[in-house]
Amino acid sequence: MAEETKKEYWRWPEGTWVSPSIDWKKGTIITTGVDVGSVSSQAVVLVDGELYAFSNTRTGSDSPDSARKALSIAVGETGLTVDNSDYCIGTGYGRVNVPMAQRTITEIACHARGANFMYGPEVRTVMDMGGQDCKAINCDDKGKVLNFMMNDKCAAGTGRGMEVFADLIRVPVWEIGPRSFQVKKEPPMISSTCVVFAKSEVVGLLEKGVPENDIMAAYCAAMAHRIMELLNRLGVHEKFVITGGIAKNEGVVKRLEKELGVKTAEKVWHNPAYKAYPFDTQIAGALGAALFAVAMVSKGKVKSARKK
Amino acid sequence: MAKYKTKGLDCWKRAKELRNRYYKDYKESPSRGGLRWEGGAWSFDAIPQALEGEVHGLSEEPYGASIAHNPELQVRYQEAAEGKWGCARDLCSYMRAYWGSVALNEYAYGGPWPHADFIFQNQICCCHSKWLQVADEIDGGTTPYFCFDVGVGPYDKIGDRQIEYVVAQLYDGIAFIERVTGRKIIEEKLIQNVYNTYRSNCYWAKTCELNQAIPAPLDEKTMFSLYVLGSLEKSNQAIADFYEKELYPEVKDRVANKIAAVADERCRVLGDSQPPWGFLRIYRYLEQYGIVSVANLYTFSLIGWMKVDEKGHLVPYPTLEEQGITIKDRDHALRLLVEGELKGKLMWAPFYGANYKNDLVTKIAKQWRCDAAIIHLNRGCEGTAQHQMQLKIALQEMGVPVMTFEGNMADEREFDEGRVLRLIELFVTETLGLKKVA
Amino acid sequence: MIVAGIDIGGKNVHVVILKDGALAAQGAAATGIQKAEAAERLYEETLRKAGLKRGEVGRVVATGSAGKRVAFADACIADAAADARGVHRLFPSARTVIDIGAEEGRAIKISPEGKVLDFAINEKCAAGTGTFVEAMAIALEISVEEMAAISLKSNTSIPMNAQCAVFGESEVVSLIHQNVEKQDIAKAVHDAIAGRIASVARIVGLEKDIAVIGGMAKNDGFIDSLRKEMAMDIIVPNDPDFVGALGAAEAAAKGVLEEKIAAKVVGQEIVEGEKTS
Amino acid sequence: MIEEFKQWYDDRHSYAKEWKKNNLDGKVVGYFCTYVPEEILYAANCLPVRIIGGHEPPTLATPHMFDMWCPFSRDCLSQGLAGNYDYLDGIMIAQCCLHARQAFGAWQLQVPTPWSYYVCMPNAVTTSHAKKFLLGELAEFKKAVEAWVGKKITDADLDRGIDIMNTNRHLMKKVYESRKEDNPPLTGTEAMTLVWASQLMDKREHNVLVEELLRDLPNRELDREPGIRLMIVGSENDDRPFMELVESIGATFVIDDHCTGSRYFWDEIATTGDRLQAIADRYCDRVPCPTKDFQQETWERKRFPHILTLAKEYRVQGVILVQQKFCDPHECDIPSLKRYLEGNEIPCYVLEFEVTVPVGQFRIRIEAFIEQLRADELFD
Repeated sequence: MAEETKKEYWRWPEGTWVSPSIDWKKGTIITTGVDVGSVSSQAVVLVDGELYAFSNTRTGSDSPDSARKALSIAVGETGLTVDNSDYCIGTGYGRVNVPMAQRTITEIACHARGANFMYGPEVRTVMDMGGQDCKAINCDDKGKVLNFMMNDKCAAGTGRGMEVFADLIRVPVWEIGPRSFQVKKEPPMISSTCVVFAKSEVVGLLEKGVPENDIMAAYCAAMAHRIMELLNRLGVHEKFVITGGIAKNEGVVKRLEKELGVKTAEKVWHNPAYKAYPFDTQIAGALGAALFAVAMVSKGKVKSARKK
Repeated sequence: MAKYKTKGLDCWKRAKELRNRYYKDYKESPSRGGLRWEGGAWSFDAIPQALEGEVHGLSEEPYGASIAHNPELQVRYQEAAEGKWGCARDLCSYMRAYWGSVALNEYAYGGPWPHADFIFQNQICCCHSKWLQVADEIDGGTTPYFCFDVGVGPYDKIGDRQIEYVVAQLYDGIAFIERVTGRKIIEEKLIQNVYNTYRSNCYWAKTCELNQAIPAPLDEKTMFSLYVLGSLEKSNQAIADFYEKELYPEVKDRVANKIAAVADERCRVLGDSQPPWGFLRIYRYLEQYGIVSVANLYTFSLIGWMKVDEKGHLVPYPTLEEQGITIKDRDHALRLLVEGELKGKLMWAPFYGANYKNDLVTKIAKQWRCDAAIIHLNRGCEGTAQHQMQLKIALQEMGVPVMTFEGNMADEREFDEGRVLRLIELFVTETLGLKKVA
Repeated sequence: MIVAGIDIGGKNVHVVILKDGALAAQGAAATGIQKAEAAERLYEETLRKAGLKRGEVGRVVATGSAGKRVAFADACIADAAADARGVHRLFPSARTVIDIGAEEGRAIKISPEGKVLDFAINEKCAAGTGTFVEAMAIALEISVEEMAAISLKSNTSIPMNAQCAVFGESEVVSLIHQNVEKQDIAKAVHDAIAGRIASVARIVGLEKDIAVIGGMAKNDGFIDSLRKEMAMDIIVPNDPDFVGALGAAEAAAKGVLEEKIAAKVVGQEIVEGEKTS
Repeated sequence: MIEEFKQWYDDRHSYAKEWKKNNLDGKVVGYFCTYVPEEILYAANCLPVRIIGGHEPPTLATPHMFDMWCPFSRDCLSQGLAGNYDYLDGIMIAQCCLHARQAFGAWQLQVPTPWSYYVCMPNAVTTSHAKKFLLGELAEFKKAVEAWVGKKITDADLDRGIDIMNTNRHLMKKVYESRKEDNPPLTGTEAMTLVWASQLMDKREHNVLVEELLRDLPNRELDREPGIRLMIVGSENDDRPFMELVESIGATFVIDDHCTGSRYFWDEIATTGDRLQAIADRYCDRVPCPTKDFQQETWERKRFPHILTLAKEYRVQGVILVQQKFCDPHECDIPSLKRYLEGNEIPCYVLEFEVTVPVGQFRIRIEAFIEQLRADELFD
């Protein structure tokens, strides 16, 4: 049976950025991190450990292509190519399928390292809200993973779940957060944990004529609750930060903070020099990968793969 | 015009009062110089309750169930057990609720978690020995712990060897209790407690037997609130008196005067395992169709002692008076206590094989004249859920229509009320062909 | 005598109109959000197809998870009851009905008279439903139809634990990354669902003849997996997704008048079904 | 060499059928739990075969055990219902967890098997009373077996049975001993394959082969760096794909605590005094399954210090705690065990198991855990 709409409300804005102040040709060590997630892919290029360029795009069914796409978007017109990169690390769901990578590291280690760089060494708990996996990570002042936990079996409360939801109520995914607060009073959360059943529950609510905003609130609340359960198992310590797509959804984040009684750190670069740079929580993984690469090359642990 | 006359139970108030006093006493015991112990519905309270001076116990399963009756507490406690302590979500839901209560340092009846002076527990299913082992660990791991084993075989295989094994452990248990409390177990008290235990368990069984009558004097929903006293403290004088002198005579009188639990009884169903406590309204829904739930191995024999007589019928286990036995001394008391529990608590039999569950429950279906069975596949208690699917097959083979629904006695996150009501409606209207009572 | 049956579920609505016991017209549509309206619209449209007017219809019986929302229906019966009647009309020899719709999989044991004797529902999350397969098709970036077709070409079997729709998705994606043939993945998905639904069917017992209905029955890749899983032959009607509506129409034809009155009294939804002796 | 053990594990059914052909007066007994006293079965010339799953979704079991029963026990029943164990002359269980007992109960009713027996293994194993009680149980069991096979079990028979089992335990401990080395001569998967095979085949044959293996071990080494030294702990586990996955990404299992691993053979039987009592004592004193791991007078568990000792002796860097879904006994212990080990500076990671392993989901968890254990490489 044909769906009534083909418009893709889940489609979140993709992004790319190149540093105005760095000339990569002058750099000595150029490293790349490519994060191929189940839903989104990112590439980050560092020049001597400084943020040079990044991109954030949607993953297709073919990981190698997604990786290439992410990197080419990131470097854009700069003339920089894979051949100029000393070392490239692949991470994320499709890490084994990143053609240009010399090695892989899991997104858990990378997100912890990336968050440490983005938010600063005080970060102790990182919550990475991925497409299908939620990862709660405790780390030290270097961004070293101390322990971590992942959601099991059921994908309720993942980015994918939020996309399915956005499509269902026909509201662009980035509008859900703000609109979820435009309610008279906080409604009870969606009870169903299964993405598919949550779907039928939502349909039921829409049918009953429950205002869309209330339903968004109910869904965000449910998602926040699921994440809270995971975090409680691990134990949350400040500074607490959220990386990944859902971090951009205030509707979930604010409710999560309320449930935990813990605030998430402000989304600003720890490095004051970066103040003007865009702050994209989704690049943490790729950034962490690129940072590990810098360390390895500079400490001579690996030899440069640079071709030109 | 209703088919039968109905009437609330006169002894209802008394039952409620006894129950509330139990939880209150446990909380206040220390303020009166009394002791406190933790155990289970099956852990032979006759023994610790024989300590000199004031002493009160907390029975883990009923405590878990009372948490289940309160949705807010239930979810908060479950999540505390899973979050703060980190246990799996699929464990016994009473146990998780109990652990959560400890982890949050919260007593469901008000105030902080009341620490016990000692633990006196028994092991029959996988969880019993672990329950308080972990609860105490969450609580700091300072409470003296004793757990004895009653998993010695089904009622029809109980001989001296089995009784001896349990009695020997109980002697150790008495020594343990006396050592950790510095108080003595008083022989007279112990003997009295054993008489009471027999009275509570046997008279509850006799009361259940009365439910074979048409119309049924009691529905399961009511029975739940009545057997609970025995699961709290069957050795208690007042509780034994309640069963023998108040409940039993009143139900007898209801049978004599054809006072029904459900005015339009026209279909008698058999239940199995604990119900989802937060959703007892299911029974109200059934009443609209003139359906009354009259029997359940769990409801009968969680405390009720029964036996299979020479004709192969289920009958109440005889009281000591009926057996013409006078307890001579401590040893005699312990042996009689163990014998009664091992031979009379038929609910333990299914732990030793599906054939036991099928045999006992099909007997119940016949003797209590059940037209259908509604089986709650209870994800919250593997003990009572043992062999439920085998039972379904056995009942269907004897021509009893059966429906099953998955749920959880004490974790509403695992119970989908709308869906279950849809299934029940389908079963009642299609399979049983019943219509709502006009 | 003209009667109508309306089957309205989570995703789709089906209408069947019988004239003197024979099929006059049938129609299907997506329910979208406003289910009741969708049902109304489709009902009107199907009547037009049959060249009939509303007034001419003697009785309307609704069924399906949203059946009770069809205000203009004279009665509403449980979906399994409708399945039983529909299948009994088409195949009097059927004793087991397996219905797999978008959001539920169920099995029903029926008597020679088409009465519901026993039933079992897929209690797990979305695994074992049509929605699960759709999710997998999206992950494979092909249509459900293509998926059905190519799965038939595969003869390798990959065990897959059909758990959560979204995790099924990630399993599929990781299979893609391992460069497993799409046709083999498609078969793996169908096998997984077939395994789930067969285990549900075994609860009521696989008594012959076995009829499979519901949207998933149109997927011959799945049907093939199911045949192999149960190692038994199964019957699939031409319009497997219309059987529920057909059963409702059958029920309407049997006449629900006195229940109608009875129900009006208690102001409850009407319940149809002959008394058991 | 190891290949042969794997063969036996893979072809367990044809092996048993073959065994019957060659032992016409012998009987094959399927058993559900490692508390079953195999000594007595060997004494009666029976072949004890542990009933294990097939690692396929247990769709045949659903009508007999609904979803809340542990996947392993449902898988076991499924195997029986599928007729894969049609060669069994008898089935038996020793009282253990309710999941195995549920599978056993359903098997008794649904899978026609000529003979079945329930050994009422006591739970309060740390008490002297339990040993006395079990002695009585074993005496009854011995009688029942004698009546069944129609042959008296003599003391000489018992000695033989005890010797077969003890020899195997002794040899297996030697094999495990070798894994203490910096470069273990065999992987965890290989070591456990040995144990799996021992539960499925005639131990006399197994013993001969293990002796051969022991001669080879000194000049055997892995074709790779051992990497991180891991311990794996949990209930039943014969999940080869999972073990191989972990050992393919920079780690080696050097020791385990599973009833399909060390817990099965760790404790030997004293060969002095009354034979049945010696057997009873062994099963009461063995490393307990969590269902029986409680004591009278303290809530502390006996198994925890044992696991810690193993972890230290085998210089373990991390522990993977396998939580079989719905396995109450282990689920009750795991949060405590995790705290206990981490309190002793041993990092742990808990994984929830089902019959089939979702490789994609598990791989990332394990990789991340291993990275965590070797974080220094990434940082300093």
